[in-house]
Amino acid sequence: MISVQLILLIIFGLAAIWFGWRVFMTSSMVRSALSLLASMVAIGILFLVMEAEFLGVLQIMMMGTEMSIMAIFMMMYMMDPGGLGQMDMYHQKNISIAAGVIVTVFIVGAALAADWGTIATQFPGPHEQNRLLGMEILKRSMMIFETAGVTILTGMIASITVALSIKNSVEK
Amino acid sequence: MTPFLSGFMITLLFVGGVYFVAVLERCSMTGNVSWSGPARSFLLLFAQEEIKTRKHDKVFFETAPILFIGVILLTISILPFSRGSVVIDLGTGALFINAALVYIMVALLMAGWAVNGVYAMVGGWRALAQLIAYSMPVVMALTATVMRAESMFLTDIVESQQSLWNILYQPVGFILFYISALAIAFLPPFDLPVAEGELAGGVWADLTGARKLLFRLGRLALVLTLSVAVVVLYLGGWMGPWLPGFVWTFLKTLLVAASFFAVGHFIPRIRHDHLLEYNWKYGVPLALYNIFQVGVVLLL
Amino acid sequence: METTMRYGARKGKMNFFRRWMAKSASRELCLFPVPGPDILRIYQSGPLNGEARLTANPREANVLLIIGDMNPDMAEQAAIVYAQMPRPRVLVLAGPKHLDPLPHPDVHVALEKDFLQTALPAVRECLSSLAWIDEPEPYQPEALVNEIEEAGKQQGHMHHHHHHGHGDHGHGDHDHSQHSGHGHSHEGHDHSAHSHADHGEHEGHDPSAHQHGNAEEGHNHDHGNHDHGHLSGHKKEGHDHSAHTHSAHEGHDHSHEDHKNHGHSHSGEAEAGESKGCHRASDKPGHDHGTHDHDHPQHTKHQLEGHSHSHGQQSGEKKDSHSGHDHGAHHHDHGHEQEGHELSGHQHGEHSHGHEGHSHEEHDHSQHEEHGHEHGGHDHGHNHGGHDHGHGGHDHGSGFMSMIAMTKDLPRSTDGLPMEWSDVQFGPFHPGMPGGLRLSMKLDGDTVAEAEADQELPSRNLLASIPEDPAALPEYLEAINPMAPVTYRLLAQKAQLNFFDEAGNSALTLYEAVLLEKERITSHLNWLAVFATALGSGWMRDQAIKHYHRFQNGIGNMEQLSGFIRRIKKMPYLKLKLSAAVHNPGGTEKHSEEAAGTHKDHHHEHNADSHSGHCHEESGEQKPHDHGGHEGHEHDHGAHGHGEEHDHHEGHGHSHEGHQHGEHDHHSHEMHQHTGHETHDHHEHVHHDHASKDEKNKVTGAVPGQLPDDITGPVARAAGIEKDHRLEEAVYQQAGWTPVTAAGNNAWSRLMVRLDEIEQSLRFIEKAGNDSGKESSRKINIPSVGMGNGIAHIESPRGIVTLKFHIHEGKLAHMHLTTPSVALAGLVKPVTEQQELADALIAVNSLDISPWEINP
Amino acid sequence: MAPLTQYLLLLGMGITTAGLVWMLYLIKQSLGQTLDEPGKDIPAESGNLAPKPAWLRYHVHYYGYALLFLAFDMEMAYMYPWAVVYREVGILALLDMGVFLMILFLGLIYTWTQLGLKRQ
Repeated sequence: MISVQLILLIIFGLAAIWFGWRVFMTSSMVRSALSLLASMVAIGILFLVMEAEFLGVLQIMMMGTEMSIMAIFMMMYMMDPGGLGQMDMYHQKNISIAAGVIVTVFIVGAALAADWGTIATQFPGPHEQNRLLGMEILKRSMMIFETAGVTILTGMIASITVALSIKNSVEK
Repeated sequence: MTPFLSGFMITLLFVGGVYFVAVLERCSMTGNVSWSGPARSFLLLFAQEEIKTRKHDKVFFETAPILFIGVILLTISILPFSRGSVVIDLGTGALFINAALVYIMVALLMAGWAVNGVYAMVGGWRALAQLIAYSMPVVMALTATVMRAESMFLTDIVESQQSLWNILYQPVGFILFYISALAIAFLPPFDLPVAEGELAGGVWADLTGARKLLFRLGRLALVLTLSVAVVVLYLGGWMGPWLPGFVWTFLKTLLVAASFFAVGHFIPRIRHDHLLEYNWKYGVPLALYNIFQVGVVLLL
Repeated sequence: METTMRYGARKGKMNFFRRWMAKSASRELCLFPVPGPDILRIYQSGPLNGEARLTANPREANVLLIIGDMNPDMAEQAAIVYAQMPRPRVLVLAGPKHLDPLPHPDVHVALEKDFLQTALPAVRECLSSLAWIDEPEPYQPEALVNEIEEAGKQQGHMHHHHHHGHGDHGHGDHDHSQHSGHGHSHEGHDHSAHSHADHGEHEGHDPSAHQHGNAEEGHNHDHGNHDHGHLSGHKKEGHDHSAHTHSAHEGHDHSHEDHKNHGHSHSGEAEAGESKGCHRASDKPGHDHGTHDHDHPQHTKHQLEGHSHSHGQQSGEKKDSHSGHDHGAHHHDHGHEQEGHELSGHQHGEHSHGHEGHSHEEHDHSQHEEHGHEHGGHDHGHNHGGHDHGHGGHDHGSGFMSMIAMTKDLPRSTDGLPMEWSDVQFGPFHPGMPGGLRLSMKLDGDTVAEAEADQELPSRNLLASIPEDPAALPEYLEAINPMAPVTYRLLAQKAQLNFFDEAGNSALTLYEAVLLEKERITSHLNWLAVFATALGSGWMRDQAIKHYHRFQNGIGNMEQLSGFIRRIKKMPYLKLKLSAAVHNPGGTEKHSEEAAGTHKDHHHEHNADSHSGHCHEESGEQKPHDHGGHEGHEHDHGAHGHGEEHDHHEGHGHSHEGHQHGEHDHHSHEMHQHTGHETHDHHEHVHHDHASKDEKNKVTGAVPGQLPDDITGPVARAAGIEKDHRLEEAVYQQAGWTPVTAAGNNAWSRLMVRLDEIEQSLRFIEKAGNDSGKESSRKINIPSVGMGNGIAHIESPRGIVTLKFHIHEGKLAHMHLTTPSVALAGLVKPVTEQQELADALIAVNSLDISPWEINP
Repeated sequence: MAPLTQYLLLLGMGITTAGLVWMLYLIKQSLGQTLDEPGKDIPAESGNLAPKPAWLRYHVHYYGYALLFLAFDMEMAYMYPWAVVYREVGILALLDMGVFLMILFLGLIYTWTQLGLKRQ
């Protein structure tokens, strides 16, 4: 089974990278956002392949809405969202290429250099994973979980304030 | 039942169910029952030309119908039709339903964008608005069923209703899920993305031939899927006296599907702003109340 | 039936599989009726039961059904529909044998009752045997091809334009290709001249613009610089430029003349600049101004699409003068150029930053506010937008595209975001609109920024040829309006009586009144079917159609219809959908007005109540509702209507007093509005954060402010204004008839009024049934010689129709028809403004504008 | 069924669907090509030739909701595992989630008071 997993990992890993690349290679904003979605789904599938079912499904579910919402903002704020003008999406090309190469080298280096330990052969099934995850949230990571709540609240208030401020200033 | 037999049964029920839903839909549209009508409609679209609009987004234009029908088929494959008769019993089934159904919206959005016409585009973005409206109540309603079953296996959720169906155990959750299911399937009164009197067909207005066929077929399958989901989550799934499990599922499903079509007949199309507003102002608090109520009852 | 389906069949050989498929599919007929389902219903005696169904758009249809003759414009649009239908498709003409530019029909039937019963078998035959043929021909009529070429050019342009963005093309040729006829090379400096002129004028004439003064000044300056840069590309215009600037400085009159020498675009600019000062002073500038306004939202798109844009405009409104057109293009070029500059990395960085920041803000603001009710200093804000834009481009000359810079030109939505507006057509063949009505909208996302009903009569070709013989007038008018033929015939007869009859008695007979009421019922039911389609209620639509056919066939059942009406009134969510308060970000003022309405109501109500205890059934029903309800609006109108109604009543008895009274009421009303206004504003300021209910609200289909005087019919009555010509007819007076009114001035109250009118008409007919008898033999002696005018009014289902004609030597010399729909079409803009698309469509629908009487 | 087999099945179903759709397209293609005609490829707009592409900066009026939704979306990540162990943990779980949901609910109420719960 390991070999099947490996093949799938490679396929969907490459798919994730390819879609990630497509994000920048299209001049249509919506297509760009949905390419990112496709890339994220591929990553979600990678989770599934590695048998982290909850994470995989969650990733696929959340990205579906979030990338669509990103699409609306990209469309609202970018010129020519349809890309009919064949406008270039990239700016500062040289710097970007340099940054990309450096980061890639660094990540690949880190991946190769790190000690990943032995490959786990025994791990709980999906249901047990969900249960353990729940236990983790409610026991050991409770503070983190509650902190996340407050963080989300802060984010919510901040985003609403920013979003509505333009409007309110117009109305006043 | 052997896996082969149950697979056969499921396929049969599915195909038959879709056809039956097609008859129901037609009946709700024209007012009279016609058993050959859906087949003729199918052939009409089959014989039709394929028109691609100018400057359409090729990738979306080709993938949207496939995505649409694909996610629906994946969803139905994880729903149990009877004890042991489930193609794939996923450990996170309850979450998976939600995840897959999100992509219905994505497919609509893609189709709306792909055509490059204003009617379709308005429809596509309306689909996203609709999802933003109904998504929270759906998730929270699903969570409450999971709480009772202590598992995300859909079979476990059905089993948990042995003593009392969820429709009685958590009626608020049922109502929220039922209404949201209508919105997910963009059936009237939630047919905003494809509104006839407003957008002349909206998202799928400019699709012809095979693509339209796939969307139409997909929507029928979607109605069936959601009906099964309602049955599994709230109506005790295959449970019932005397008859075999899958017959119960089938009967309950058809009843729910028929009610889906009936609702739209008596309510005018909901307004886009009302949909969002009501869901967030009343739907979300109600869903939270539902969780709280189930939580308290479970601990008693 | 001899047909080949050359333009409707698919290419290929008929084999067994295809034959079977075609045969099965041919039993599934999807009709797309042109002009619309409402017209089709007139010729049907029952609903389409299973044998065929109507589709919402041509893509789903396989049969195009053309009902009756239509004018060339409509025929061209029908041709578009035909072209957009997927094959196999069948063209059915009911009535005309041939209609250019549509191809020869596959099936032709006479336009008569139930023509579908003869047409459908033939259509089935066509579809089953000729779905595939060996040699189908592409349908490419010249008219269509030309129009598409135009569109294609736009597209080409768009592309072109964007390449420009990259800076790989020169600028001039771009323009070239488009305005082949015009002096093409002046763009840049034209603009500058324009701006200068503007500027001067502003300081001189326009006090309202003063607040922007300082921003403009810096502006202008920079702009000049910019032009210079531009001119380096267009060498030969060098001095023109200077000349322009000069002339502009001297005064606009001068510049105007100067410009004229140069060609279209110049004059266009000058006029646009000038028109600011004197809006409606003379004909010509006024016109230009109009076009200018139009430019405004489109302006946004210049950046993106520039050319296509101005083109679109031209094709959209063919009446526009060239100047408007050029102007649009101008702005575009201007902005565009800067884009080129930016990208090519030219360093124009000298321009200060400060500009774009603050002046911009103010600017947008003004623009935003004006946009709602243009006229103001529209062009003004506009031009500046353009300038600002150019600026931004310069500031960011380092090759990075600035969002701020690029969005400066875009029209601001009510929430202050710069967006692009799309031009969308809803009609003439829209499923949720009366067939033939053209509604064009500018959409800001899914919200209507601007809407307009096109004043184009579907049966214009009929109207072009007024019959000479006055005796033919009834038949002629009957044919003009298929939606209310009886009413129009009666109208003509009344006018004839008014003119020819010695006794001078042109009052309606009871028989005629019954006919009129019958038509009112069917007309309202037909409207209800369209309205229900827009509402998205299948049940309501089907029932309305069912009852429509019953009444049309004379077998209408009052009990059943009343039951249906009762169920509509009780339909869940319907009232909320049609009359609930919606957030309307644009209408700060409107809101205060409405709130003021609430204030004023109370007074009104008092007046009304104290004057007479008489209470209408309708208003009586509405009132408690309103009190409980949360919208001030309905409330307000309820009371208002009440007041007026009573005035009217009294006016009948002793007209003088009643009249005075009415005026008085009006006065107090105005005063209260004032005070209410102020107090309310105050209130709002204080409770800004909690004002969820006191929010700026607008009701679906509500007409802000006072309803114009020329509005009659159910729309006026729904606003509580008791305008009804039947009040002056003896037959109705004898029957003790009083008009139905409601208290809302919104879509819901219009629906209620029409439903109640249906019931009222039913009662009237029932009551008259015993003694109406046969048609009284009123013979009209039409003399062969004579001179004079005939006039008649009649209350049609949509309002008061007036016919005036002039007869000279026994011949019809002149005819003038005043119809309610013309006035109603004027309401389209106010009722749709800033509404969500669906609400806007329902609002327009609730007005029941008949395209058949829109521009007689 | 092993989880991985399930995923493979799902994947297989997805691929099969795509394959079937492709076959449908092929069969449809065998029924004849689309005849190229002027106007046919322009999106239908009530009998008008839509003058230009619709891909503009489309103003989405519900962005306020969209932002709120993003925040609430996060919460789902916690809700499901919590729901699975809810009964097992008991009152502590109720309190924990209660606090968490109250925090989120505060955000909703805040947005409400800021008039964010309406079309912008």
